[in-house]
Amino acid sequence: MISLESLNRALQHWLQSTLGDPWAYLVMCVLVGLAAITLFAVLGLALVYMERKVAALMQIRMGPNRVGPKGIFQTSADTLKLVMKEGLTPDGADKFLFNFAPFLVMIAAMLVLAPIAFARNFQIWDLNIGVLYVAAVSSIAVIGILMAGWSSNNKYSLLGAMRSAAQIVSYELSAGLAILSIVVLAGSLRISDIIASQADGWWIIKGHVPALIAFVIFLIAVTAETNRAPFDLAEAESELTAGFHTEYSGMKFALFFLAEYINIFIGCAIGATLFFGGWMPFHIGHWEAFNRVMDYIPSSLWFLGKTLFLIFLIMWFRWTFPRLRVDQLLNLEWKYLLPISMINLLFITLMAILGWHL
Amino acid sequence: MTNEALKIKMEGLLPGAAFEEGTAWLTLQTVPEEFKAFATQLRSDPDLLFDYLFCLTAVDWKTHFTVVYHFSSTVYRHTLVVKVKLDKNDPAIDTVSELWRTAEFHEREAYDLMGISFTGHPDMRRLFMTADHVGYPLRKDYEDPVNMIKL
Amino acid sequence: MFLTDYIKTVYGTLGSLLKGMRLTGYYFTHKKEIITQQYPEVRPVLAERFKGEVVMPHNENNEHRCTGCTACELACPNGTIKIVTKTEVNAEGKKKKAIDTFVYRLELCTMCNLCVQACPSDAIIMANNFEHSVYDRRQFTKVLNLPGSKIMEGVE
Amino acid sequence: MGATSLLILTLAAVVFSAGGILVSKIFVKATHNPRKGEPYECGIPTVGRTWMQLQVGYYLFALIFLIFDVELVFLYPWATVVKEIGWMAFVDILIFFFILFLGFLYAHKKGALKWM
Amino acid sequence: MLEEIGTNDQGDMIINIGPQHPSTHGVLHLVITLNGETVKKVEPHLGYIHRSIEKMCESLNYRQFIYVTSRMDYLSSHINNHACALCVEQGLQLEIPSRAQVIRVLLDELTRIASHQLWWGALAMDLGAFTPFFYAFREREMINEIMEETCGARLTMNYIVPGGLMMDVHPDFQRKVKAFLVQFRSKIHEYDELVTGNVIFQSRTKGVGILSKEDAISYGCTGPTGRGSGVSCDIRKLYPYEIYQQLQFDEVLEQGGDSFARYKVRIGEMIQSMNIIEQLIDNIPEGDFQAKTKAVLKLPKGDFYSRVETARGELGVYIISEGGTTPYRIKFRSPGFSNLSALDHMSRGGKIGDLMATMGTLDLVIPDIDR
Repeated sequence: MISLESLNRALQHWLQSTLGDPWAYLVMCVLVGLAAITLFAVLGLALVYMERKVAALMQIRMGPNRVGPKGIFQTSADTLKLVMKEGLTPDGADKFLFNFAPFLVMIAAMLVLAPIAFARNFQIWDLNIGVLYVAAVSSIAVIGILMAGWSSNNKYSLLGAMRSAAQIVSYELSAGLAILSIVVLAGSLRISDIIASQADGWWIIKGHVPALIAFVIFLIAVTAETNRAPFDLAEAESELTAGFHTEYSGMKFALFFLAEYINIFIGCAIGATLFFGGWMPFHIGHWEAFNRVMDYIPSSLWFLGKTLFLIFLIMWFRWTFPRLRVDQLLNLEWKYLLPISMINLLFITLMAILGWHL
Repeated sequence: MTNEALKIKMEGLLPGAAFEEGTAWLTLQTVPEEFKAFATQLRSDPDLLFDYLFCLTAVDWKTHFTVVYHFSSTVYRHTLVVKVKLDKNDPAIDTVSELWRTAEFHEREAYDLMGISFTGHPDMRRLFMTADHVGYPLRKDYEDPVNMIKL
Repeated sequence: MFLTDYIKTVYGTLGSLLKGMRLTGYYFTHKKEIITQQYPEVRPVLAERFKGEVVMPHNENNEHRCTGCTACELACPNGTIKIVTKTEVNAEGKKKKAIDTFVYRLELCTMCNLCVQACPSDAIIMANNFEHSVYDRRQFTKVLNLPGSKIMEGVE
Repeated sequence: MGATSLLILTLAAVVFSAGGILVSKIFVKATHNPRKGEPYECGIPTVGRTWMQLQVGYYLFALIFLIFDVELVFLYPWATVVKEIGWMAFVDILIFFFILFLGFLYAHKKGALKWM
Repeated sequence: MLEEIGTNDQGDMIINIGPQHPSTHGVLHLVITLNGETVKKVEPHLGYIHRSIEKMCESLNYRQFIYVTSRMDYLSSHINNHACALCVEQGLQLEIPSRAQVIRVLLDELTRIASHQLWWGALAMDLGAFTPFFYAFREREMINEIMEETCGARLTMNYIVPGGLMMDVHPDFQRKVKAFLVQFRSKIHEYDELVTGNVIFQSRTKGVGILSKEDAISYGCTGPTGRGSGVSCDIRKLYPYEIYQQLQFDEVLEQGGDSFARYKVRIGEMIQSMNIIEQLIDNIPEGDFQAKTKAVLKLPKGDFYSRVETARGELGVYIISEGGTTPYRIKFRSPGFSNLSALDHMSRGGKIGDLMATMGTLDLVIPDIDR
């Protein structure tokens, strides 16, 4: 059976045998880098296309349907357009920070890829504090946004950046607590361990209601952390025209745009890993036969399917709900999500100690 | 209050007022000197309670200006039209913007387009035109060779 | 008390949000509800009254009904119509006023229909054409009577 | 792959971003004029300085966040060993949360959780 | 401690919203003084689309000037035309055939529904929800098609002439209007599910942009804005024109005075408008659609004032005639102008997001304000 895992192993083996140790490693590094770049580009194009199609169908429209069959090359054409645009730097801007911000946002988005398990044994770096690493690195993006907003020398950008900082800083907490509740159940921070612990069922099923609550909170927090509607206050177009990226144009804008979608993907990938078992196929306890059948579906497809489902949920939110106001946003976090997730964590702890989960 | 009753009341309030004949609403003319006190009475008199100023405009009669106020009462539902005759060269009248807040914008509009200055208005600036605009477009003698097209 | 209110709020919130999501979800899954049309492929069906531009119909003998009375020119609020008349000598030697050119400036027209209403001889009508865009605005100044056209017999 | 992957990924991000920007630089002939360089504020020149001291309502949030986030970091090692330690871990966390919750209530009561 | 900083003027930020802004629905320019995110002052700068329609009308005759008024409040253009025609008819003392009256009212109410539908979608968009806009336009499109079929235009109809209508209604009119009513009645629950009942929407609008009854009267706020504050100001009820006296409908009043109250008034008005249409659609009397008028209309010397209820409130047309074929002076008392003047008062102390919600529920149409 061809899987990403066997492909990876074969490639490594072939490199080892032909090039020898240091060179094989170097080539591998280059390949990983190239793969990451390709993943970025493809993900960006695919997710934007998906977003536009989802939005269109919910809005009783057809969506892009002119460039390529069913409009699948629409986003490529858009990217081409953005490449052709002049990337303007305003005269009053802090030029270094202004140009550095998109890089920072991209680097943050790229770094989070490291511990994500795309398929069985297909992971860039399975570090032992994987979940903590993700939580830590993903918050670097705020600095990028803050930088972009501040350096633009534009009042809308400034307000947008301030909002964004307040928002991400707040929702970090409930996202962390939701992650923790699964860590409590799995007993490890390593992503491969967490996935392995779901071999007999995903946590969202095994964890009963508390896991479901944790999942909902996690989803809300991810939506908020990626600045998506209904939490898109940082770029609230009806208030701040475009918020922190008002002054960005051309490729620099494209990078922000791309980073947003990559961040959604990563957030949803983490969500899928924690609550839906990542690449782990749908298993029920010890029904060996059933589990065996499920294993026939490649693990990469499982991972992609779950992640796309979560992304779809987030898109669904965006095209249904109005935007929150900035104080309500923080109210929601501090008065509802945080207390609920704290209490929820207690329940999960109880469950873990008593072994109530399946 | 009916128009007749209003008229009697008005004659008491403003002895020198001239009434217009044949109008659907009671229409009276007064002079700017008496207007402010009269307007205050209209607003506060418990029998009148003209709390709703639904139209305020100015007319350029070439020899003079008239500011036309349409008052109505949301309590008694009677309506009164007050016309104030202003001087051609220096059209000025007391503001009523503290009695009816809506007058704040309407007076600015009249100032902007007709050049009538309302003394005591909190913010007497151009409303539609740019601050450096010369002339008052709604006046009959206004000429603007650039923006006005004669067909 | 506080706790029940709190739980009620959370519950009500989630309920109302799910209701909205159900609606958008319904439309997401029901493709037949799509109402947009693909414009150049699917031509819009316009009502026959649709006011797109003023035209002067000519019959097969290149004849129109315009007497050059300038009623439309007077009725037009924008000066869209300019009628240039000439005097024609007909077969019996009588001098008669007729139109030379009927100039219609589409860029000024607001499709108010007043000219068509004013016309005593129904010489001009509103056409349905709505695709007016051109690259040069001088093309908007149109002459409605065709070259060499004459007034129809019997129209006064 | 280990920690090298971080370096690779950072490089990949830089290459990707810089590549995009450079490619667009090749295709685009940049022109500049003063109006183009103005900050966008709906077409009206900005009034006053942009980089000003402004009243951000959430600096208290930032402080509270800091407190909570530090607590959260303490929770990570705890969470990994809950199952091994058992009831003692639960009691620990109860006490921990109780104190945290008191602080939270205090902050709430002081109005620190209101956006100003 | 926080209050001290709040009153400190050093932290104020002056920011321009508009004229090129997604949520000002046109070229409205607001200069906002902000303290952090809190709005301290809103100062509208108008005139970006000022065409001096009042001046233009002075050189147009009584048949011609009606069409210009379509360009004021373009969302209730038919009602604007109606107001002008009423004023001219008042001066000419014309008796309008009842068929024309009924059709005018029918189209008025259709226009009102169409306008409120657009407002509903745009309000949701101001608050960050995009999808309602498309649902609103689906039903609005049906009205537009009816308008197109009958009047020949979708937005600036110019269907009314002094003395009646320009032409008779399209033969399909009744059938299409009924189809619209069926469709709209079956879809109006979506409005509630998607927006009215939504918790985020409610929290964005409840208690936001409060306008007390006294202030509403003082600011001259009419239409849904005034009625949302509990001011009974429906011209159709108070000073009935045409056949409104004979119709059964309610004046929708809300006492809240906040954005949500204004929202509910408009939703209620759509239903009331549907009721009116239902009463009339099967009872269009036969007869002429136009009264006999002279070719050249001349109003007698004097003042004429007519008031109608547009989708945004009370529209007054004030014609001063010197006895000629053109008005000597004409004044449009536009509802949006008065409603806008209350914006500063309503949005002080709120957030920027509240300002958008307030502005959205005021339903500003900029050409109506600038004229």
